[in-house]
Amino acid sequence: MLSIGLTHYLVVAAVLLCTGLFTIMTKRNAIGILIGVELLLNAANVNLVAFDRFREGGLFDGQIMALFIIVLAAAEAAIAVGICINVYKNLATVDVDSARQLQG
Amino acid sequence: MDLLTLIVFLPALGGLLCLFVPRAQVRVVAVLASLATLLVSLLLFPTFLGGAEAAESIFGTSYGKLQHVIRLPWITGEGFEIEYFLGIDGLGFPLIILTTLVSFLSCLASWNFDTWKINKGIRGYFFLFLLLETGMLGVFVSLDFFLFYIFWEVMLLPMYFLIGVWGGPRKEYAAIKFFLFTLAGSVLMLVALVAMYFYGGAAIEAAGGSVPSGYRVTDSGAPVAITHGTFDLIELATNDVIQKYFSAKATLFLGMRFAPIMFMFLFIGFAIKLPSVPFHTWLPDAHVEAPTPISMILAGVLLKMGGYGFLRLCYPIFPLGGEYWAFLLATVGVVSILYGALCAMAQTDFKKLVAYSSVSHMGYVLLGIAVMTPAGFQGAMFQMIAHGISSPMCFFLVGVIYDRAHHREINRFGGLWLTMPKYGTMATIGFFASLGLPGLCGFIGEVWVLLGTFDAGSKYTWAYPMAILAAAGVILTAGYILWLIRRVYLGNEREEYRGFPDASGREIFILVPMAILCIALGVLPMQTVFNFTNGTLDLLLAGVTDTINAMI
Amino acid sequence: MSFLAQTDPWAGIDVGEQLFAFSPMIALICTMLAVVTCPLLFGRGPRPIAIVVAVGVIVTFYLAMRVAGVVSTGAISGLSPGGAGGMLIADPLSAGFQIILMVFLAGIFWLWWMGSAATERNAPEFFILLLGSALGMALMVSTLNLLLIVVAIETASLPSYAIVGFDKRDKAGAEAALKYMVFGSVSAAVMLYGISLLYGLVGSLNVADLAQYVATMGFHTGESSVLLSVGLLAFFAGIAFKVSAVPFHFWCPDAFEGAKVEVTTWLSVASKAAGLILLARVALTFCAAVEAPLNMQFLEPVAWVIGIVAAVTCTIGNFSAYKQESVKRLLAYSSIAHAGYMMMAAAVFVYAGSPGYTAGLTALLVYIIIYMFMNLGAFGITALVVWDGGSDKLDAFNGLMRRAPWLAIPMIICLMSLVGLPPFAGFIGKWWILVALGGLDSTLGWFLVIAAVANTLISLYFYLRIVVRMVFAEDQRAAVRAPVGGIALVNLCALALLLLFVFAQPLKTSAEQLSRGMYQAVASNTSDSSSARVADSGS
Amino acid sequence: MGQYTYEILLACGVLSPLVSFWLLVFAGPKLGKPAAGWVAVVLGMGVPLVLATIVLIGWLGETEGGRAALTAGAYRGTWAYIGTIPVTVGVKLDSLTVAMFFMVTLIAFLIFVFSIGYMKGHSDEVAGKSKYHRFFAYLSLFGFSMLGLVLSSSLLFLFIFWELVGLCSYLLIGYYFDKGFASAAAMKAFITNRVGDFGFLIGLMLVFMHLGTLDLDEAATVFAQQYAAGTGIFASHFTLFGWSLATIMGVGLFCGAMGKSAQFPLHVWLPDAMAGPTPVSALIHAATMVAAGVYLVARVYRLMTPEALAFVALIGCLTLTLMALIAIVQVDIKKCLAYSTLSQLGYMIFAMGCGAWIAALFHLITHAFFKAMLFLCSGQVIEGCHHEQDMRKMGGLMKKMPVTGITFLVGVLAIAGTGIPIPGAEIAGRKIGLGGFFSKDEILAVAYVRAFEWDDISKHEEHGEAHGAGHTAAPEPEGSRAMLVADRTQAEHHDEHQPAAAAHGAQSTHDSHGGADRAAIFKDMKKLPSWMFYLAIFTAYVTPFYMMRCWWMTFMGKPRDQHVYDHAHETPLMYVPLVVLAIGTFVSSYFLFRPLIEDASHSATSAAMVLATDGELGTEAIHAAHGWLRWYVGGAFLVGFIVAIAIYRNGLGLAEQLKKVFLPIHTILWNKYYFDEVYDVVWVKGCVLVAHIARFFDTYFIDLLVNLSAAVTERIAAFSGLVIDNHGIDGIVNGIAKTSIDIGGVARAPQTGRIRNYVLFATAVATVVVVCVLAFGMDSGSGAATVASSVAP
Repeated sequence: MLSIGLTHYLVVAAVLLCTGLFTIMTKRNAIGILIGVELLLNAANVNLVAFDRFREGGLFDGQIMALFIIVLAAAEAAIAVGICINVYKNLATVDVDSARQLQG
Repeated sequence: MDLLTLIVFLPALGGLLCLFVPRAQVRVVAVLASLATLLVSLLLFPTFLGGAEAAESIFGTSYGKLQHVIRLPWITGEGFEIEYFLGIDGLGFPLIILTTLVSFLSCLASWNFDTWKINKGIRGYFFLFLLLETGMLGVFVSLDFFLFYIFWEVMLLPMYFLIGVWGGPRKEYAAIKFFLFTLAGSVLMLVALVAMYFYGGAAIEAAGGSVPSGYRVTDSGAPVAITHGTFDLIELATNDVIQKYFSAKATLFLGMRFAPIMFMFLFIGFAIKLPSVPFHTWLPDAHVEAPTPISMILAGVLLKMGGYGFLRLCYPIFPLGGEYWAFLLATVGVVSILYGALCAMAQTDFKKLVAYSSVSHMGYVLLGIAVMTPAGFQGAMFQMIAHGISSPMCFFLVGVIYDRAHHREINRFGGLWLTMPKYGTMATIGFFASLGLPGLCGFIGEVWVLLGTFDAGSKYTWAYPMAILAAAGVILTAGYILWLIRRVYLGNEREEYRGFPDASGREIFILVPMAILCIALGVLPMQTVFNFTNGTLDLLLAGVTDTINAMI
Repeated sequence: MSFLAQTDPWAGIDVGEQLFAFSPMIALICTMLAVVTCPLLFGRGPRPIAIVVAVGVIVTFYLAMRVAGVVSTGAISGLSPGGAGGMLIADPLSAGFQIILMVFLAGIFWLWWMGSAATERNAPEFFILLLGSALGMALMVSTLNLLLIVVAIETASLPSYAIVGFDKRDKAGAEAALKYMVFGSVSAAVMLYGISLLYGLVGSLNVADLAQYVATMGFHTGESSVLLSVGLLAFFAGIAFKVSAVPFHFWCPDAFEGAKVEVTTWLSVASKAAGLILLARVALTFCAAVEAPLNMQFLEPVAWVIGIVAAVTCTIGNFSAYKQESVKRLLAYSSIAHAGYMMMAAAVFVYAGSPGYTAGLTALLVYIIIYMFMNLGAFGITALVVWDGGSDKLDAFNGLMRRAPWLAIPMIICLMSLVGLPPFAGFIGKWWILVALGGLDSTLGWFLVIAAVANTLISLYFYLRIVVRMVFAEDQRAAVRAPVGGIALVNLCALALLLLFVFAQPLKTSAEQLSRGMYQAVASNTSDSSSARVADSGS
Repeated sequence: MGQYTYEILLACGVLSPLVSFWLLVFAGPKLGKPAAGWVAVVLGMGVPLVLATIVLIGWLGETEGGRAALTAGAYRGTWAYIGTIPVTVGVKLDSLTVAMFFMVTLIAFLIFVFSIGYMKGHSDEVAGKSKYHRFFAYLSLFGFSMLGLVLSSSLLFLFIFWELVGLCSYLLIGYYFDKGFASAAAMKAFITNRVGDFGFLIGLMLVFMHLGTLDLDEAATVFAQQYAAGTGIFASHFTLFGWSLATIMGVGLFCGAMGKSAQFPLHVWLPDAMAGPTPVSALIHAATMVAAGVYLVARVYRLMTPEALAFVALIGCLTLTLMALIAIVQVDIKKCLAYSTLSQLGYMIFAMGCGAWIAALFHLITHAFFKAMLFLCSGQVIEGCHHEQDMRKMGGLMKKMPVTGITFLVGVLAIAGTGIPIPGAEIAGRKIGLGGFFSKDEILAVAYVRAFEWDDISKHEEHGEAHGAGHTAAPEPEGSRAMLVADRTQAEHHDEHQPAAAAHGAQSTHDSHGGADRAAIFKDMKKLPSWMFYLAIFTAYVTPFYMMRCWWMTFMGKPRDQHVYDHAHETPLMYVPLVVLAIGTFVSSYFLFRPLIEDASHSATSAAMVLATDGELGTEAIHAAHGWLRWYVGGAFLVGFIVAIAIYRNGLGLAEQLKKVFLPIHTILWNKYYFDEVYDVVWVKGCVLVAHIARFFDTYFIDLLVNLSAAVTERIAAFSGLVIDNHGIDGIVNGIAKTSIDIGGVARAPQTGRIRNYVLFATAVATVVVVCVLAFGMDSGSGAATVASSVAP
């Protein structure tokens, strides 16, 4: 029977990463992009935890770091949403493509 | 306070003073400052007087004897020493005098600043002008490559503004062109600067970490020990270890032989300044747009830095490069001579014509240096000085008439000799000098260079055709200058110029010294130039040829 | 080694000394708290805030100086016995950078006081964010722990996002903040992913161990080279974002153009500098970890990558600056280019490997300091012009030479210094980088030298465009009304640029001492820290 | 007189015109109208004339040996060093110098005097400003340069003064520079001369490089030694059109002479130079400067190889013929004289070419006298006829201006070579005749020998070598050649020749400058093509014709233009010099100069080539040649005169008919063989065309490169959508800027402002980097799986 090994986790994480990046590149809605970022961060988390789990002797740094990342993500989200609101106030939309005043 | 430092920074001080005196006095201060510089620089003469018998004490027995040396550490670290190192020898001295003289005269030529079309910011003008003089003098006296480079660049900005602010209609274009070209040259020089330092260091490393200096001795008479790479131009030229390493086959720079490629880097930098085809296109524009005094400086001094650079850096330090590129350089020189003359012939703008004639004349300098014969070197040096006198004169002559007629269309002039006899006479002297008429300064340089080139035939067969082509240049020169004279000065008087006043006292005062020098240099080349230069030049050339022979 | 392995984590730790070692950062935090509480006591007016901030900055500066004095003898590693293993490091580099940071912060504060203070309604928030990012940068340069690096970068970034879009009514600001935020968080996330991979391979978050692992395994062992390289690159991507190196530079122009001038100035120097110092520290650790025979085969590719990225960054930065109409944007691009120059220095000390070749770090430090003055000057003048005319377009500079010579002249000096033209300090900065590169005496070195000088030439043109507008363009507008303090500030910068050229010696000497100390410190603590780890990772 | 007395006197003679020049430049305007002229007359030429006379007398007093000693010991000082080779400044002191110096000063003095009268009649005011003093300043400067030229001992100084006289001629031709044609002519003269100087320079270079000195005598010595040793210039195997390097050197130097003496391809400037005032034409373009070319050849004679001399002869021959023919159809009196000058110069050069060194210089001096006189006469005529130069409008002026008419006739007779060829008719052993008679006669005799009897002579020579080797202390063949000559004369001629011949031999034996080897060079000298001789003698018949035509049209017959006729008059101040010159033409030329030149010849030519002494002395061949040649040459003038008078006796009618008959020929001659037209198209227009091409290239070609590069960049930046603006571009720099801007376009292209694109680009690039690193940076490991396995529990 199939035993779930490290590789599977890594692959999952990698898929998460790509999904996140893809989301960011395709979504036009700022919130959507934020979700994409969250996916990226979680890809990292999956890796960290998985490594901790599979290293012989087991480690904890990774898990601690994962916790940190979750907190960071929260903080980031807070700021990000704030900014999105600000954008919405100014541009009356959160469509990132409408924010093209600065270019060239 | 030693003499050279004083000479170099006196103008800058005057410039600073200009910023703070009342507007009316600015030009007085400026003229006095440049005059003071001239007088102080004349104090250098006693050092070099003494003629043949004193030659050894003045010029030494091998390249590297310096006068009025001052060297203080500036930026140092272990294995690293940038010095404030000034000194002069037969190369620098005449050019310093030339610089101070031309600066003074052109400063005087700026006297009527208020009557110019753009007469705002007189303070700025004279400040920059004097700053420029400092830069130029610095280049000629500094013997530390880093310092040399600094002064070289310091010159850039003032010149840029002098052309760009007080220039003609297309001034900004011309100024930027000048700036970009020169900077393009100097960044290459910068690469060479770094490379030479480290390769010199590597050479000493290879030789065991400490080698005797090529020319410096301690008080006890023992040679100073050199333990790391150096920016000392004389050291780089005279130190056998460094020389051998530089010109060794095995020494590579990005896969290319070191000496030739470095020589080329430096050469391009200086060729742009010279300027030689194909790097010359900035010159006509710069000249045409620049105000008269700036043209005088530009033609009289700035162009000479190219030639000086060849003689001070390229050849002593990379003789092999000179050997390696000799043909190319000579070709470029000859092309400059003929091409410049032809372009001059086709011009209808008075100033542009003179500018192109500069290209042609400086071609002789390049040719003379490229063939590496005694006569060639001497001729090139003389040509620099001679051109440094005759071409500012020509530019001033143009300026004089431009002030009156407010245009420079050659074909719209005529009969000026009748309208302004004094001016006409001066013009004849000036233009015949640059035509290379015997008895005037232009002749000596050309003949020396031609004979020198031909003499090189024993080394390089291609030297014969080069010399002959270059000699053909004298016909073209005669062609465009006489045609110019005919169109502008001869012929019958024109109505629109009838009222023109003849050259004013100030103008005469500026023209006469140059006219006198034109004749003096032509009649007594030995006493006026060669006695001061040949000592160094011959030693320099001897060193160069020795290294080349040793390497081949 | 695991936490359990350690019986008493506090054994042999002098808490007082360590608290002192990190007092500058603590002071910053206190200042932030003070700024928060200040409105409750003295109202939201800018003046009290300003006073508080001023005091805070001065205190921090003072503490940083003292710390620098102490650590010059040897590094102190945070809350851990011995030289290493701790998360925080106080050593000459961090202390030195904190000093520079405070000086710069003071400059920014001054600029703000001259310009925005009068109209600023949210002074407290502004300074909380500013100090926050400063704290983040201070942290960035004083850690070797991947976790803390992430935290530091985020601490530096998050306030920056906010502060870029600080003015709520400013469309451009909002947009800039959005872009900055998205781009920043993405690269941070990518970095995290990379770190997770590295952690998985090494089993530790300490960069020293990472270096040790790489040195022993190398890329050539075949073992997991893909993961390692991907991880490393992703990790460097995070730093590259801070440095705004190609291809992570996109945020830079937009964010800088949208933000207020003070903010732009702050970001253009501080965050890049912090990123570079971090890069330096990491790179040094790697160099120190790697024995001489190995380092060529392992470090040379890294150096090449950094070097090429540096060259490309320079070139793209310079070329993009052509035809810019907004001076802020133009200077933003120029700051990208300068980041490129500085990265060249980074390439040097990665390449050189051999301990003791301090030229690269020296050059970097000198350049950062000089660059600080150049940018402060250039942006400061831009700010003054913007505040006067309300526009940062080139036209706003027309005829400045006549309208405000005391702004035009320092501007010319700053710009020419940015070009790297003698006799201004910018040349000295470039000069040391060239010397460091030349000293490599390698293809990479000479390639970068040529790239650098070529870029000097390229950059001349667009800097001159401003000069041309200032000096040559005729303009009949009234003279610029600029606060005396502001004029004083920019002219001081210009003066500093002249003086730093003439008296290049002291700056260079001190930078050299500092970097030499760094090399010794890093070399020592890497060697004694990671022996055990090497043993068990080997088994 | 002492060793340096001569030098000092001569030097003063050179410098005093310079003084007068500066005086006139500065004080001229104040001196005003006649005074300035008199300054020039006294200071400018009077003093030199006096000094020259003193020197001449002193020199005539010297013995052969004394002169040789003086020549050898003449002053040499170093002026400058070219490389390491010194350039000496000094006095070339020998009989030729003395003779030339005296001739120049004498003629110049007379012409100066004449000019005062001439200028009195001429308006010197242009636009209300007097140029009077300027005229005399230029004349003085010319005096200085010409005398310096005569005196200088080094090729470089020869060249310097060479250019200076060129300058003076430029200034004087362009004296009426307010008239377009005058300034044009001046420019033409200078540039044409420059073309010659170009050759001169090449010659100088060769001398400098291979002979290693620029001093005339040293150069000759080295040349001879090198020939003997086959080293130096004779060592190189380089040839051009079959000319050895030595030959090229000689030809190069001769090119200078071609320019100044207006020889065949470069003759075009001289007729135009008549635009200058008539005294100038007389002084510069008839008597002195144009003769400088001949003088130069004489001076560098010892550096000439036979091939070079052959070339010289060829050029001379062509010139003398073609120009004489043109002279036939000229109607402008000055032009007519100008062409006759050209033709006579051709004679001199031709003489040099075929070795009649003495004859050439002799002809130079005689010609100087009578041609100067002729020009002054023409000036007188033109002056008298109210600036009318067209001979068709003159006629019958004899009554109005008898002195001029007579003197002119004297000149005509002289140039025609009038004399009495009958053997008996002699005075004191001298034939009776005018300058031209002897000199031309002599030239032709030498030409004849060179053309028909040269082989025998060279044969004799070998024999003579052996003979002489035993005979004299001087083993060198040249000496023996001299002895040979002496022997012959002893054997076959009257005694009065013996001393001279002995002297000749003596000269040759103690002759310095290694003439020995020079003689050897000439052993392999070719014969002169006989057609050259025929052309020369044919022209000897043409000359009298056109001269007499000229004279007759002017002075005889009936007045053709009453107005001109009424106006005609003459002024004493102007005809006094004429008379003096006429006398000079009669006597001094023969009795004084001939021996001096002959005396100079030995040292100046290494006598081997001095076959042609004069009709009395020389090898039997020449003697024989004279025997019958004198009838043809001597008789030529009669034929010429008779034909001319026959045609023009009564009016131009017959001439007109003849013109119709020979129309094509006349047209060609009338248009001077279309030289000016061709030159104008080929050289002037061509040069200007090239110049414009160069300018175009300079302005637009680089621009083209720029656009090219820009275009390429645009391809790269296809999506950057920047159009290249083409205005205001010349030169690479805009190219750089523009190209950069385009690259800037490329660089900025990703900066779309779309944050999503930013992420996309960043990721893409990063991925590329990863891939690259994986590909090149390290060998691609087995990836995650292996890691997994490595860390699996």
